[in-house]
Amino acid sequence: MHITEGVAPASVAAAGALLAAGGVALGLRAMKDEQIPRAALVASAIFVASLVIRLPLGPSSVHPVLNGLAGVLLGWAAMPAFLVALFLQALLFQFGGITTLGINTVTMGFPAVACYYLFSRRIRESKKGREAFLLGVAAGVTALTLSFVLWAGSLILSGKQLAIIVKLSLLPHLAIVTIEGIFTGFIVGFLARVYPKAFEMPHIIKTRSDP
Amino acid sequence: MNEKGNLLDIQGVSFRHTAQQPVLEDVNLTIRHGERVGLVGAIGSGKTTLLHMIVGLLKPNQGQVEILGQTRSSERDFWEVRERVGLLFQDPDDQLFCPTVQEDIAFGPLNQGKNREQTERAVRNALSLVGMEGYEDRITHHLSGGEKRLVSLATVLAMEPDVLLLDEPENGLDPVSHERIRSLLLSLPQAMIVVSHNVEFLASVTTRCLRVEDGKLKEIVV
Amino acid sequence: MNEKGNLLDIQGVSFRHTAQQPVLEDVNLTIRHGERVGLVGAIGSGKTTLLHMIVGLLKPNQGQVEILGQTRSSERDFWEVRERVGLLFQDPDDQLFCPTVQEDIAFGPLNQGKNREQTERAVRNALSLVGMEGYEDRITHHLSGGEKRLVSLATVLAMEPDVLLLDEPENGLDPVSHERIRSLLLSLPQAMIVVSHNVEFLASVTTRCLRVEDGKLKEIVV
Amino acid sequence: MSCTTHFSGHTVVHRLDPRPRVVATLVFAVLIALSGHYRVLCSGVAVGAFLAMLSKLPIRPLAKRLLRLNLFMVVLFLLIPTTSPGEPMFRLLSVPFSHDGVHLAAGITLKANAILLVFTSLLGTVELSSLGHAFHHLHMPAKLTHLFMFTLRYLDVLHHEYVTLLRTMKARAFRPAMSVHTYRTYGYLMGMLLVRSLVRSERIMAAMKCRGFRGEFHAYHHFHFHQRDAVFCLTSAIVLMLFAFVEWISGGVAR
Ligand SMILES: Nc1ncnc2c1ncn2[C@@H]1O[C@H](COP(=O)(O)OP(=O)(O)OP(=O)(O)O)[C@@H](O)[C@H]1O
Ligand SMILES: Nc1ncnc2c1ncn2[C@@H]1O[C@H](COP(=O)(O)OP(=O)(O)OP(=O)(O)O)[C@@H](O)[C@H]1O
Ligand SMILES: [Mg+2]
Ligand SMILES: [Mg+2]
Repeated sequence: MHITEGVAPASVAAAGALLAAGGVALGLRAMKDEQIPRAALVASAIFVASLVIRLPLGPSSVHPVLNGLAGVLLGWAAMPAFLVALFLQALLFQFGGITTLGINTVTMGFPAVACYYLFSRRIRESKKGREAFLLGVAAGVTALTLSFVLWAGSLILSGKQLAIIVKLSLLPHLAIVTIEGIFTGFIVGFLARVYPKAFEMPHIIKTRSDP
Repeated sequence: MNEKGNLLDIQGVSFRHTAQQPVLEDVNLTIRHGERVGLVGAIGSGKTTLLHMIVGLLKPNQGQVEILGQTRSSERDFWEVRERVGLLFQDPDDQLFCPTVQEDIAFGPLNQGKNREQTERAVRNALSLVGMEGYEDRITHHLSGGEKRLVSLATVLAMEPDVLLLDEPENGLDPVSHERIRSLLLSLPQAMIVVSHNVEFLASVTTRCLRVEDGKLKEIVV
Repeated sequence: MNEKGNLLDIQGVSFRHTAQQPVLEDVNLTIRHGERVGLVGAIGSGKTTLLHMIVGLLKPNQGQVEILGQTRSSERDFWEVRERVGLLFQDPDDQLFCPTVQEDIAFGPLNQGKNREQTERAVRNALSLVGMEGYEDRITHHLSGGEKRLVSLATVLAMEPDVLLLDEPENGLDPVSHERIRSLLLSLPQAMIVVSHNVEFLASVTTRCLRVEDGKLKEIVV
Repeated sequence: MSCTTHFSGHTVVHRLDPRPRVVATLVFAVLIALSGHYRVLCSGVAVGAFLAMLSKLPIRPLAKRLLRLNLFMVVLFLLIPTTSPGEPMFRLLSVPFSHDGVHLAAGITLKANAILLVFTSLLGTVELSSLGHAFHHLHMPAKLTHLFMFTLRYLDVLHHEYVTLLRTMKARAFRPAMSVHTYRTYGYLMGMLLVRSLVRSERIMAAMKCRGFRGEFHAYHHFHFHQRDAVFCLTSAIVLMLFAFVEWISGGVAR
């Protein structure tokens, strides 16, 4: 779900860049120095997953996006993490692009942050694996749906004629969102059982002992 | 199990990971049913590579691989191989990826198409074989090194393989777990290839020994 | 360097990672200046834990830690310790986190407040100590296992520590790199604690040996 | 196997200081994105093609990238002109292709190709860690630069871990299919990858503390600005200003 290079006119690209800059600035403020390795490692893991994991869907397969998961694990730090990941994707694999980097960061990052507020605490407090699984499904579905809305919005703003792409991709997206939800659910369930510390941001569990 | 013919017959196999120097070069290896073969060799000599090639995780650049009486080359050919040949990985951390011990051991049998009840039985059997009853609900990630190694072996045994490929099964273990693995291997009926840096250990669990050196295999006496 | 008194004095220290069984229980350990101490013990017995406690990455639940002549408890107390005690991590991939070898080695000296020129000198010295001149601009994650291990050691040496804590420095190395590490350690003047599963190796580089068992430390003869 | 390789080489382009390359690429991308005139867009593609030749980009990978991009563009060409209203420019199999639609699709295609070519030849040829240093010297926030460097550093490590884990699953007779078992298995695989990453991130933080890290990053790498870099700066400034000038005298925003 990227906006490809060249598609967005200057106004949309600029708006995206501004919003992204704001979000990334907030994210950088929220991210303590101690959290940089964590944000980077989670970003790398998700980057690798979105590149190489192919979830079978009918005769074809889809790549996971995992921005809901990123949000739940990283909070606001997901914004800079996605900026970095999307830049690398554009550079190494030509997904997205540099003029659309802002829009794509917004499209991926803001839904992630929303998921942080909506689900992170609940997952932390969930007792049973099943509950964590369902919250994970909800996070995956919510994030990807929001991303779809933002993506569709920026595409239509870029040119009314482009709305046809949105229309055509509506149905496939429903399937993709479902699979993303299930996949995220299993990951969150796994983490809740094996390593519940994953959902505690380091600055929540331990601040630097000496101020 | 087809008791006639060879278990494994590798002819003129070469393998290189990248553009570099080949790891294995024109290797021949024949293993008959019921044999227990030890494999030694320096670090990076290609022992792990050889085992991975046997189950089709790596494909040779050249040569022919015949396993369980059939020539294997495509990914699909190896599906049957992987159901009948159990590979224990060098690093148990690579082998255990499910949350609990139970789920991890059940993974193989489920892939083989066993039903719930058969799978449960397989899990119980495998755990009792390695002497780890009662570990069903433990989180794999929290196990100690030795426990991980034994559970990994259980995940392999649960698939009831006809052949075992064991990559340094006793590596990094303290003496107690070491002895446990040794007696377990002696008690197992399967044919096996065992990789190890520990020659005494190999001498006690295998019937013959090979050394990987400069991309070749040589019969040695231990 | 204060040559009087003890380098390290640990009294009645206990540590538990989580609610579970303590890893270390009521441990006492005294190391004098200039000593070279070997540390053995089963997997998961707490060797790494002990080293991490000495540099304050883990805080004991109980007991008193005195290092370099001062009692240490707060994070700030350990800042000085970390500048003077160099810890080599068990996994070099954790230790080398900068893109190039040069930057990685420079990371410590820069944190110590050295200027550009001093840092450059420190980088060159450290590399030549481990015999890896010319590796400055290599990308750390492209190095081989043995090279990573040696560069990790260089990052520690570049800080010119008075004491070295080495967590399995020879693990997973082939005989050649192994020998290189051994002779390097013998040539270093610092006091050190060396963790290893390889008793022969320890016997050749250390002056006395301790075993971690059931949360306790015992003096052993190797 | 590596997923962080750049287009290495020894051409003039590879030897240029990365800092002006970053700036030139950005300004170029913005100008092209803003442009509404075929002459600017076509010159943009030409500049891109020239730089690609100058930096001797390997043909196959480049072709693959171009192909992937332009497959999407083909879809655009078939979709947009046939569905948007307006005067038909021509008919294909009696399907009308609207004037506006064709221009829109053509504009997008040219922009995308021009930017891709310049982006790949100027930035895709920088060793990735030097790119991080360039960002640092261009005063990008320190935390962001370090996030970038750390992400790069561990991409291949994690990719390797992923490949090994996937192998063990295959060795235990796993075959992907459209089933909950498959999704669960991949979920566990990813979960395990994350657990390892999180544990590793704690060890990295510990390693940093051991080397005196107290919440402040110090830069070490430095670039040298050569004469060829000055030439590059001057040339790009002239070319970019020329683009802006042509855009301006062409007036309007009509495509
Ligand atoms: N994925 C890979 N890509 C490139 N080279 C590899 C890869 N895996 C292994 N190699 C190289 O292939 C050679 C053989 O590796 P292999 O793992 O088979 O050795 P080994 O005999 O099992 O060694 P050890 O005793 O250390 O386990 C080594 O030089 C190794 O660096
Ligand atoms: N972060 C952690 N959280 C919980 N338990 C831990 C953690 N780190 C280590 N442990 C546990 O503490 C015990 C001691 O671990 P430690 O790493 O000190 O062992 P070790 O002697 O270094 O073993 P090895 O020889 O395998 O390196 C082990 O049982 C281990 O599982
Ligand atoms: Mg091996
Ligand atoms: Mg240890």
